[in-house]
Amino acid sequence: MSSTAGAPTGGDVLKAPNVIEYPFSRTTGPVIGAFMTGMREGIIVGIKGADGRVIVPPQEYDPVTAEELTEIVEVGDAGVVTTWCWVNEPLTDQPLDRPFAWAMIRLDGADTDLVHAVDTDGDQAVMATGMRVKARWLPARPADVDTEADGGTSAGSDDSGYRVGHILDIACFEPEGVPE
Amino acid sequence: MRDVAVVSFAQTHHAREVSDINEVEMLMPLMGEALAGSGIPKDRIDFVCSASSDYLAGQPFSFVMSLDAFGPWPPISESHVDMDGAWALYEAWVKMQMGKTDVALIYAYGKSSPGDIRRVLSRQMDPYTVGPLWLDPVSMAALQARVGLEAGTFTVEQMAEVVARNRRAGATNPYAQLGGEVDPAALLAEPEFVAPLRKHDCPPITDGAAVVVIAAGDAARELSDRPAWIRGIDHRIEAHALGLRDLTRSVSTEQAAARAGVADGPVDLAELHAPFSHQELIIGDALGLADGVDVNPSGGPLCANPIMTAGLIRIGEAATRISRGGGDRAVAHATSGPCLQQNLVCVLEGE
Amino acid sequence: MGKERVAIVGIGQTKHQSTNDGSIAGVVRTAARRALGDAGMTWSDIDAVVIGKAPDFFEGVMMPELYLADALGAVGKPMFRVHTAGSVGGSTAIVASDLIASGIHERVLTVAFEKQSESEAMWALSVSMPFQPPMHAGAGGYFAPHIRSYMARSGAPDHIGILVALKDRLNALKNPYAHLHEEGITFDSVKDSMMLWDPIRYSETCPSSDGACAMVLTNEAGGDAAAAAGRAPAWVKGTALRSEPTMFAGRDQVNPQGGQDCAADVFAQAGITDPLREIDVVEMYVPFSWFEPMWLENLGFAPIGEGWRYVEDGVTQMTGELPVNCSGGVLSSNPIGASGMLRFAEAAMQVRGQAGEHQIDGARTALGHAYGGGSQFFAMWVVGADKP
Amino acid sequence: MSDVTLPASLQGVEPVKSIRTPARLDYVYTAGRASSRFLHNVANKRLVGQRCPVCHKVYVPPRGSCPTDGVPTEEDVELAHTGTVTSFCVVNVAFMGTLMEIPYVGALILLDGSDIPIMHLIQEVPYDQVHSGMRVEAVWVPDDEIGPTLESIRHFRPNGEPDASFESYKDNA
Repeated sequence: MSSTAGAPTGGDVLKAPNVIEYPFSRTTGPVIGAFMTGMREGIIVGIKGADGRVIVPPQEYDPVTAEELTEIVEVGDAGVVTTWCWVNEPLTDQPLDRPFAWAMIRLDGADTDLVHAVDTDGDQAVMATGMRVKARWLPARPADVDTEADGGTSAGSDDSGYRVGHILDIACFEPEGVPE
Repeated sequence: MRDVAVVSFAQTHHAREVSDINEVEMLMPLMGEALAGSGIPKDRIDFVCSASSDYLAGQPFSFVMSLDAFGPWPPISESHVDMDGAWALYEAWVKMQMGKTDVALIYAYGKSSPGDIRRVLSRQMDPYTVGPLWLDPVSMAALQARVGLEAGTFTVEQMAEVVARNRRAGATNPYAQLGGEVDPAALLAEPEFVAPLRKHDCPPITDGAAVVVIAAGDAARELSDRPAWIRGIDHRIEAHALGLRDLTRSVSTEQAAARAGVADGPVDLAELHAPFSHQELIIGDALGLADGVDVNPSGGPLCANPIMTAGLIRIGEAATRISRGGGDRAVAHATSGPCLQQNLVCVLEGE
Repeated sequence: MGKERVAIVGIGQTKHQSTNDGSIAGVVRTAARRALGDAGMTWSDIDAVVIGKAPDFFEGVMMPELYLADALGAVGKPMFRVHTAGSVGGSTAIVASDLIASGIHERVLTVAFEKQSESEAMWALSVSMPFQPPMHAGAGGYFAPHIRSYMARSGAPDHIGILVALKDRLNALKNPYAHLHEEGITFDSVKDSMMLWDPIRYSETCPSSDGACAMVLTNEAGGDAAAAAGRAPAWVKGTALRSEPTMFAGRDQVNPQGGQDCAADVFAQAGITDPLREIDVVEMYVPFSWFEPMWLENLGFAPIGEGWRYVEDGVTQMTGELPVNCSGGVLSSNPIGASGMLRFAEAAMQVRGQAGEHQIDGARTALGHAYGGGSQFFAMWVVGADKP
Repeated sequence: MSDVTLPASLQGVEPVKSIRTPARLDYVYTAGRASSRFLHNVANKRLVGQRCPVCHKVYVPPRGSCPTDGVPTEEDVELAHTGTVTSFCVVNVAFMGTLMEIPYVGALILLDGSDIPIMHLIQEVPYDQVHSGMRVEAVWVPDDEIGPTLESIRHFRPNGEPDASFESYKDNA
């Protein structure tokens, strides 16, 4: 745990830094778990909605009928930008620390949009609705690297630089056609 | 439904940062203004409902001590919502419909200055696939704005007009944080902030609070010379994920407006809790407001946006104008969540 | 009450446990789906959803009703979020009841939850704020002096707290949803458990749980339809809320005025003049064992100073005159935001005759009680098998 | 919970069952005017409460308002550094963030001249000798460590006076 009350600063009215910090550990259930498993495997999955459309990221419950959804399907890791915005000054903890775009991305085979960051080397002019982007994955964790640190199945953005089963296993998206 | 009216309203002079006083110190003068200032004895209050968020204060159970501002002794019937104060008013209105509660006090407060409000509000998102990205509300609004612009739902010129009109109105509101005469063309010459949004398309960061007193039937007539009667009030929510919604519309506002009876008569004025300029255009469409409706005569959230409070202020502002004879029929609107996920619509009328 | 009578026609809860391996939505959904199933309804039958939970910091999701709208079938409907500290589960149920009693809606789903395993209760409950007087001892350290004051005032002997804990934990063995199932528990094992905040022992404190509770409330027509279909409803006979300041000069934290007033109000609405005789079973919010005798007095079941004697005489046992916490209570399951609603729901289960092994035969009238904060927020309802 | 059907690519692989999503938010907390005034006085080794103009009760630490009357409190009242234990608890749990050796005693202490007890530590007496009615005095940290915090009082200890009568603190027992 950590909530730290720092030293007060001067003035008639006392003020002090107050940090609320916790490494939340979240059990996922089967649907979110399948999406996270896919992340670790370098695969993006969605789920079939009640009306047959493929929802990405997968929703546990249908947004119209509220029924349980169960049919996980694989979609592509590239797709089309349906809208975007440009962030000149990224906030702390956002996926990139230089200017980037947020985009809603209609992945190949999906019927709804995933939100993620798009890296264009800081060049806003590259961005356009309708452009194709593809996921930039972190590398898979090599077999000889210890995976037990989090109890094996407890993944997280563990700063290892490898895929662990987390939305940030996709570091960001990038324009399709950028050489590796 | 039982006739219930807004009979008193008080709000802070909204500011970017009110850091020398705590929440109780901010609220207590407002309670006095809303009660004593309007000649309402404290012991007439049958029910108190408040609204705030621990995530703004950075403190669990932050609402607990704020009740001291009212002085709840002897013990009172009281509740709290982690929603905008407009929903606290809704809970009080529901209590009144049951018949025994005649006068209720609603308060809401939000100080955005203690934390980084964009990062704080990013904690509202689905904690698995979006929360870890720290996607913030300005960026989400910008994604929404581009959808509307490219679909032709609205234009940047219209967005600039919205800003200019609200700022002009804000100049006439002594409680507003921003206000003044601005030229829409000059606004469009400003650099983009989170493109396609410019800074002026976004609400200011605000610390503030508000208190509203509502009363039923004869009590309302006794406590106010011209009560602003709540003729309809309803709220609706939409799917959470942005990818599951048509961001160019506000379906939940349309649903709430139909239930609240917005279209049952001509609307003189509207107070819309649309934090971003393009959202005022979306909400205006969803409410079916005709040309000529006076939208946001207070300057709206583009001139002061205390989180958890700005929706309640819309009801208070609309009611005050009715009570002062500034109109006969008003619509007040409140929103919650990313890109207008949840919306409340309230129709107010004079006698 | 209001224009419409209110019936509880569906109740559901999760198995409460230290870690539920579902998502947050999954936990909430499980209770809601069970309540709908119990009511014989589907998602589309519901007009509005009212949800409650304690601080958002527990799960680290601000205003989680937004994220949970889809899971609770609330899309296109009103969704309302309540937070009144530990009493929240109770006050949430009361908002749902008001929505029916006022005639605004016909069928309301209400849910309360906490998924404490996402973080840690000790952290979220005791975030130390700058300039606040140091909290030297956590929640138990806050309440222990009040318990000691009660013992001093009433002359209650030390073993009363042990008796309450033993009773509730044994009752929990009859409740398949209870978090703690301590098969071998004895008076001595409670007595020998670690003294944490003297006079509070480890086995006299509540656990930290993941869990949810849900109810479907309807108007009179809905209650009549349920009865006709052979699913007895519980009828709401009274609801009340009271709050008082957290700290004030001369505040009686052993027997708070807010609790007394709240009980008097809810009993008056239900036409109850002699609660000990007229109430058949009580689900009382008892997070530390000593609160049972304290609340017996506060609620008017026992004369001042005599509550502990009722405990000692077995009055609150399942075989006693006033069974208290047949479900095992908060001492056996504590998903904080849901704990108050569980008290309300268990009371309704008793008058519906659906409490299974922990059913009190012939229970017709029951009290559900919740409190929160430093004993300054109260929520209560009286439910009955008979239409009011 | 319903079972899901997985695409071929995810069949037979170890499922992810939980994720970690660390979150840190930085705030600046303000004590407000009344608390700041109180704490500045503490930094000068003074305990100054405030009296409510309506009910005349003296609050410490003052919060700037009377919680029962909902009015501002403005009259300062200098308080003694002695008081009476109204109730207490012996803590045997190593509570996070404290460096105290267990067991230790947390007590409600009614400072002379005030009408509401504060919570603080009792030391310099065996824990099993602490009792309600015990008269205690503040032990301050060394002058060079005193600051605007109640932790400038290191603890309270018995001051040797005979026990206070129950009558003297019954409103806060």
